[in-house]
Amino acid sequence: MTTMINQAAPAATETRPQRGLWAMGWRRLKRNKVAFCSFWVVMAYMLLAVAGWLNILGDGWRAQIAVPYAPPSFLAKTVADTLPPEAPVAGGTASAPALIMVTPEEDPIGKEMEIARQNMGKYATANDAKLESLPFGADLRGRDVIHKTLKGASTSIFVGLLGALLSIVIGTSLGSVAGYFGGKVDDFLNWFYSVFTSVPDMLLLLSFAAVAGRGIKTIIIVMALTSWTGTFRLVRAEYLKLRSREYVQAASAIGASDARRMFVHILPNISHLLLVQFSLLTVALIKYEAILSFLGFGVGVTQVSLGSMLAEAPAELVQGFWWQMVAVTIAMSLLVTTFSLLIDGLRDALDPKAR
Amino acid sequence: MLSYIIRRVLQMIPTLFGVMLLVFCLFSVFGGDPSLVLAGKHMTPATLANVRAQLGLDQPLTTQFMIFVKQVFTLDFGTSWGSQQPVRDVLASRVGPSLTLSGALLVVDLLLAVPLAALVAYFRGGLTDRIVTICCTLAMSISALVYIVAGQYLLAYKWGLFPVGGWGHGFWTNLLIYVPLPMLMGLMVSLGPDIRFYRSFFVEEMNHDYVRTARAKGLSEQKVMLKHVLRNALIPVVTTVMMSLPYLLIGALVLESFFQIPGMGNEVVRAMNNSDFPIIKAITVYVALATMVFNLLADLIYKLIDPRVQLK
Amino acid sequence: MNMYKAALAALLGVSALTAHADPDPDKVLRASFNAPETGYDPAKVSDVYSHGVGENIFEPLLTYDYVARPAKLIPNVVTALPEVSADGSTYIFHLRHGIYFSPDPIFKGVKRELTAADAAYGLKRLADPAVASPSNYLVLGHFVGVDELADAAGKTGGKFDYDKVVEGIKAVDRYTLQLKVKTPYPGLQYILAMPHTSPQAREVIEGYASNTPAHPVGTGPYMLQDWKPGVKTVLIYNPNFRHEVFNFQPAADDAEGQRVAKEMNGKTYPQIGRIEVTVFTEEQPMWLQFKSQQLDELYGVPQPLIRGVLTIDPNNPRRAKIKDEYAKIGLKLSRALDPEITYFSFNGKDPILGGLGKPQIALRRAIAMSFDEQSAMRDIRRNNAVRVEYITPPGVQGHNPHFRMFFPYNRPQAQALLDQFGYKIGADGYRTTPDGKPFTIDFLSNEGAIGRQWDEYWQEAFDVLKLRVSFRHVAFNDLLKAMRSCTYGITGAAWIADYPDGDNFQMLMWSKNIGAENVSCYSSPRYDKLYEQSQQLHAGPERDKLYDAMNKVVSEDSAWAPGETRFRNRMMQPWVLGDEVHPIFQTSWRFTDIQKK
Amino acid sequence: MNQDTLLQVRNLKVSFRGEEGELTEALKGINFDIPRNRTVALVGESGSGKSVTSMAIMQLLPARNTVIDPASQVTFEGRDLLALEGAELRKMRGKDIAMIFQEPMSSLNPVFTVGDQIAETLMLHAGLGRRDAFKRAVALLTEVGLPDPEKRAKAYPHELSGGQQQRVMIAMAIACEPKLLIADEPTTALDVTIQKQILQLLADLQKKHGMSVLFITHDLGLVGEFADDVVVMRHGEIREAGSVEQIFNAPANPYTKALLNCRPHLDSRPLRLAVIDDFMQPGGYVKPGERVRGYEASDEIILDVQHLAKSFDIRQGLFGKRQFHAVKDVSFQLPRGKTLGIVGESGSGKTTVGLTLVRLHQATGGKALFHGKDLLAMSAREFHEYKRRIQIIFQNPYASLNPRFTVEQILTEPMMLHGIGRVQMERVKMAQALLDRVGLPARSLSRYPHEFSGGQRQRIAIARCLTLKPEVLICDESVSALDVSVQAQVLNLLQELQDEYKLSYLFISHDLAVVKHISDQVLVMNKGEVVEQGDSDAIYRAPAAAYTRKLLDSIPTGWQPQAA
Repeated sequence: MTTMINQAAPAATETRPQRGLWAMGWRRLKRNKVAFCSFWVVMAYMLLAVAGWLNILGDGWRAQIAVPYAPPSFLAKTVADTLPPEAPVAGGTASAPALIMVTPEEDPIGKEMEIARQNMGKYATANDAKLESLPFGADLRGRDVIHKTLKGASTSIFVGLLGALLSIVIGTSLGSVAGYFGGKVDDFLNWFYSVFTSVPDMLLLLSFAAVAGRGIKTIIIVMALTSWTGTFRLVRAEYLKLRSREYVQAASAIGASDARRMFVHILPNISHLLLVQFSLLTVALIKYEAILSFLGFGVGVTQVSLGSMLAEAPAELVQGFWWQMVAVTIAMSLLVTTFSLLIDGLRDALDPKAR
Repeated sequence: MLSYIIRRVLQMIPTLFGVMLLVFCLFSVFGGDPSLVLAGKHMTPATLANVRAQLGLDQPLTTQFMIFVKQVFTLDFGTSWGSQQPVRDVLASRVGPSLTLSGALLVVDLLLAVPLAALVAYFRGGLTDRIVTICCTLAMSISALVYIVAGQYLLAYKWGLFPVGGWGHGFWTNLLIYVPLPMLMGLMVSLGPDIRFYRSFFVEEMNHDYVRTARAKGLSEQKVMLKHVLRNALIPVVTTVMMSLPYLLIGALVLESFFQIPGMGNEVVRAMNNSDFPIIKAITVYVALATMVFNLLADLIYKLIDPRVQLK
Repeated sequence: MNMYKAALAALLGVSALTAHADPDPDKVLRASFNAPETGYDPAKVSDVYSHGVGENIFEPLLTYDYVARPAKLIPNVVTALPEVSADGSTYIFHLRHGIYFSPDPIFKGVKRELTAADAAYGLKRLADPAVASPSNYLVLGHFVGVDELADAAGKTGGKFDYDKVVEGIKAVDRYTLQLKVKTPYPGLQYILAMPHTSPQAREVIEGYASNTPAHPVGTGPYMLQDWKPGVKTVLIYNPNFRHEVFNFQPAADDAEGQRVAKEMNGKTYPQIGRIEVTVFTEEQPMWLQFKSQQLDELYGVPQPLIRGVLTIDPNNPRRAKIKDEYAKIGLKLSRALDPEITYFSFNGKDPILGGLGKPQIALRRAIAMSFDEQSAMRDIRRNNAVRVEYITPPGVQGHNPHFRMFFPYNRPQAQALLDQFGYKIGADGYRTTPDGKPFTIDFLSNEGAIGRQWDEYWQEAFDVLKLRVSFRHVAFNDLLKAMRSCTYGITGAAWIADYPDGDNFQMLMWSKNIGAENVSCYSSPRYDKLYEQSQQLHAGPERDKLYDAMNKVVSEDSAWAPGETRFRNRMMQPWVLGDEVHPIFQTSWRFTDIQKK
Repeated sequence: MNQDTLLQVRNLKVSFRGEEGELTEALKGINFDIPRNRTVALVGESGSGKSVTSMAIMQLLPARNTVIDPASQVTFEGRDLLALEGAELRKMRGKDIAMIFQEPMSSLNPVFTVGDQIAETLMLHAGLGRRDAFKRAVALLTEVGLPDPEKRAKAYPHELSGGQQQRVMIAMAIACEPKLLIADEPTTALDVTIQKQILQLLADLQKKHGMSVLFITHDLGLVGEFADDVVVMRHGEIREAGSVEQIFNAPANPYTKALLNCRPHLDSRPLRLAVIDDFMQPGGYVKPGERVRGYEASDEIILDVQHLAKSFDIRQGLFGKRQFHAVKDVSFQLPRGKTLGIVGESGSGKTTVGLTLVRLHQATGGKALFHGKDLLAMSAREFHEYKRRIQIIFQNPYASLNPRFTVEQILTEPMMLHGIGRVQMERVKMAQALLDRVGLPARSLSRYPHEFSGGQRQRIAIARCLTLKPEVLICDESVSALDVSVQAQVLNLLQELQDEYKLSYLFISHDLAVVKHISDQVLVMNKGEVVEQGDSDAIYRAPAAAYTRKLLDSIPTGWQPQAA
């Protein structure tokens, strides 16, 4: 059916000058309402992520401003179950033997301790009262769930984007070399690929993570090392197809080197696929991060991610503290849903066949 | 045909070798020393040395690798470093539950996803299509953890619709009593992406010229869909499913640990946490082998259901 | 089960079996574990869960009274507590007659009686290098002639000669066992109550040589029926088990003990026919299953649930009750302190944190004083613990409840103390060493969610002190490696009693144990001298005095930062009778009954 | 409505809604009739709306983006087809009106046997059982001249050749004795010899079954032999309609005239081919003089190919490899300023020859002496310099330009790579001059390839080669994908360039008329071998080889008086 429309098209192309694929894709995307709305939501998240990295937003997430597990303000307060007051021990404390401890005389640094005691005034701090409730509740340490979610989303996006980028770089460089040169190089890289795909992702992920330890860097590297295969297959197939395309042969005929053909001629022609792949990976890695965190390979102490928050959820839910899980779920599913819908839109918008 | 199979089988050898090298590097070279854990809390250097000797960790790496190679070829991976049970027995007892759960999940998922995907593709571009697509996207955006944690809490505990978890003895007991809830949770996770994925197969097929021919013959839309499109769209579906079969072997990690299912996934997590390398090595090699075999089978079945395919 | 019964009935005659009422096979106790067990060869396992099951299958020579508090040793398969020679080096045990191993195909249908040779074999096996027992420390270095056997076996091509008679562990006759120690061994009676040292039938071990963990055969009330490692264990009662009747004599003021006595006295031992143990690695399913009555007993209330299930007096964690909503439906709680300590250890060999110099002590002291242990205990442990104030914890012989080992939490003083010793705040906002060099504290931490929570509290302390810290998250085995090789700055550590004697704890700081149990790499001549004196003494006031002095030394040197001793909270359904947490036993299944209305 | 009129199209107006909701008129209200038992040819170039017309009749246009004007009427035996829905529509499709398409391979369902697919129609419309329907299908396959029909009925589409597939399509179409058969470019994808057979079959079946045929094609040449009436379309309008005799003998519309003259004929070789503009201008077209072609003894040979061979490895058996000889022993000489035509059907190896000469394939044997130096034996570094001097233009103007490059990048890249022009400004200037030379405006430089039509793109491709000032230009099916009128323009351009720069062409094509027009010498290839070689006039006048004769016979001759 498309062929026919193509035949009708030339008249239109003459009247309205068109520009490159990207400009055209952008126009198409604008027309797709769902995708366009998603685009702005995703952009808002990206802004949030950048604000998070720059510590503009969610910086105070570590402040313990409320009592542990302070409930959301909109919940009715429940009466706490308390023990009856302790019955006084017969005879009172007087009869208990005196406590034994190191005396200042015994203490090798007893003198300095005493001086320090006198000087401690300058370090005295006022103890702020902790809040009983917060707009969306608090976590174990009395930290604001909203702040934590904002900061966590920022970290997760950061991890997702960097992981996806690294994965794309690995997959594209190996895939382009394999697809373009073929032969022995292809055989070797294909072997490499099939080795990685023969081992289940989860196992690979867990073992890399077990070997590499913990932290954001590890997560990013581990996820990239396990997720490059999809990009490799895609890029390899595209290079295999495109290297015999006439415009690439023409480039060869005019004397373009292999590198030039690979990166100047072919690469831009799969850039839209890479963008979609990159987005897909970002979404997948954001979700992967949650699982990894759950299995104990999360971000470090001074950092928070959606995954590390979700990892706390099972223990909280059994106690009836649902707010952190709900906050993370909303933040994450909104991001992932809009991101996925945006990808759908991008795929359609950048599809050269649909021109 | 036979020569094709032989060649493919021979091609598996380098891949298998690569897998072995990867696994070996990950665990034996970089993976830390499990003997520290196994030697107990009163470990002295002498005890440690003795444990290492018992595990064969005092051998040079090349010797250890040769032992590994021998293990792979005899498919005898010795005993688990954790429970000291023969790896073969451990895995054999774990495969059943995993397959019961993942198999049921796969079957139900297919039975739901394929017709739904066809239906959505039939209405492609319309409101139904859009709503279902967005619902699927929304469903797949929620982390599996949330489904499991919340599903177990609400469906099993609060409303008592299912047992909270566990595993029984008979196949049917398990399938009818213990499998449904984890399977439901699995479906929540897998159905969304699968419908979207299969839908793309259908939509792709519907753009082909033969569909126009079928319409020009006077076939009704339903018939075009059910006969001409379905048959073609099922080809990639079948291939995809075939390729995913080996993964049934390792089961569903999180599902199994939340629902106390004594499956492979549970064992993988345990083995990982306890550096039980013989188990991990065995699972990896078995799954890699299964992946390769099922890839070959997928190609053979592909040949069977798609007359265009020629095996070269 | 029925198969065994039929086979045995045919061989032994029905009357022998019906001499006492068998436990009801329909009485099934569904119990839970919080972590996977590893196997049922007592010589090969070192985790509490495996030994928890082992307690029900194997019988060590001695055991503890179920209801006596503190734990009290009583004879088990021996007629009485041992006769000790005048010089304290020789112990004689007389085995009870008529104690039989559970039926096993290895015995070819013959009832196999327990002998002194089995007891000797079980002990010697711990020393066999081929077994690579993590419990070998119990035997090695103590018994006359055993180390020589082990050394001979350790040589290439060597084999442990069980048949060679050694004075240290010797079956004098069929029912008499002699143990001879090289030096006084105050803990000996306790180790003989550990399931690790249980008698073993040699033919069983040799018959199942390739897979002993799956084939435990003991004289205890239960035997293994089904085992799915890490998932499920099923025990059924041992038909060969001797006839005994519960007769608990708890102290008059022990309400819980009185309840147990009331519920169980007069019943035969054991009552439950079948025990099914499920391992839960996730807390939610375990709690939900218990709440929906799919479990009869909860091994321990998981940490995150404590606040939701129990009401604990924030001022006195020893006071706790089940929340009303659960008390209403009859759920029961039994609670006891675990014989353990957790603590944060400074590496004694660390160039900045270690050593006995005053600036180093001050730095450690300041860090320890800045750690808000109370908040951490409240938030992470949910107040379900008491602060460690003595190296030997409560419930273990030698503990002194009136000792305070740690200086009080006082951040301002800690900061002033650092100023005092010249740890000045540098240009980057962090303190430098007294000689002006910047430094970073290497905080070694286990990967996983719990480790992470502690790190958060520690980070806060270091932030206040203006010390630069770097958390190093490593796998458990690497954690152990760093601790054994003294390559870390600070790390969390824990020690749970192998036997309830203070020596098991005080040895943690002995410099000869660096590279093994002394993970603090703490080396103090004063401490060593005191400890070596204490080793010569049995429990008593004299040794207690030495222990107090040792604790003072550690306190003065600030070798540790505070930790805690946790409570174990076992919960039961209303129909579970006789169930009480014992300070040493991991499980009480064999002492319980089920009575459903 | 006339009794003899089977189908009447009145005021058919079809628009397509674009992505942005804008409407593009594809048919601007056309009227024509299809009489009973007659063949009507609908002729037009791409974008003329001929296929849209056939799809509109069958209601196969996608409902999503098609707008059919409510005033439009397509009356078939008194019923308005556009008003039909559901079961009635389906009954009409396949039973009353059947259709065959351009691409037989993709139009058949790959996973059903051809017998089943034919039987399906019969079961649907003729109410036959499966067994009877299959039997009838075999009979139909016999009727369309498929050898061994019993066996072929059980074959899958991919197991048949293109011609056989199209026969199956025809069998499927005539299965229910339709009153009207719509054939939409049924032979365009086929080789010329097969095309001839299929056309003959259609003509025979039309007579035998007494049905009407709506024959849609871009090639006016085919129409002459085959149609009774001709409708000429352009840009969604009918330019002229009439009997075949009238159209060929006395075309009234300048566009029709142009179409008739744009295509090279075997019997004449004008200095310059006619293009549409010639007819659209007042004053009309004046036929230029004839050009004489042929090698001369004085010619300077710049490319001497000797025993060129190329084979590919094909995997076979366990580890075995089989050699597929795509080109076996081809030798020829190309003088400066002359054209050598290589002609053959698909699979003849003609394209491989071209690609091997520019080393896009590695030759397996032979020599190619360019100014006495063997191109095939050079190192890659040595060859780089020669790349400039021997250039290639590909068949598909859509695929041969990098879609992500602007025309400026496309044209300056080769200069940059070969160090022509010192700065970019200088290169852009040269590019502008070349664009002007190939007849494109200078503002094209900043545009992307997809903004140009096929003919314009081929001009850009030619300009790209010219940037390097090559001596030899290999034209690999370079005009085959173009519409007739555009083809003429490009051929004229190539001719002008040859005259101007003394270029030598290696002109590879399946189209014998085009080859004859442009070549001095012709080389006929079949299955990798040279069948015949010689001056073009001589070969066409008196072909020596049987294969050449067969090829020549298959060329549509246009309307002949005796055929009417």
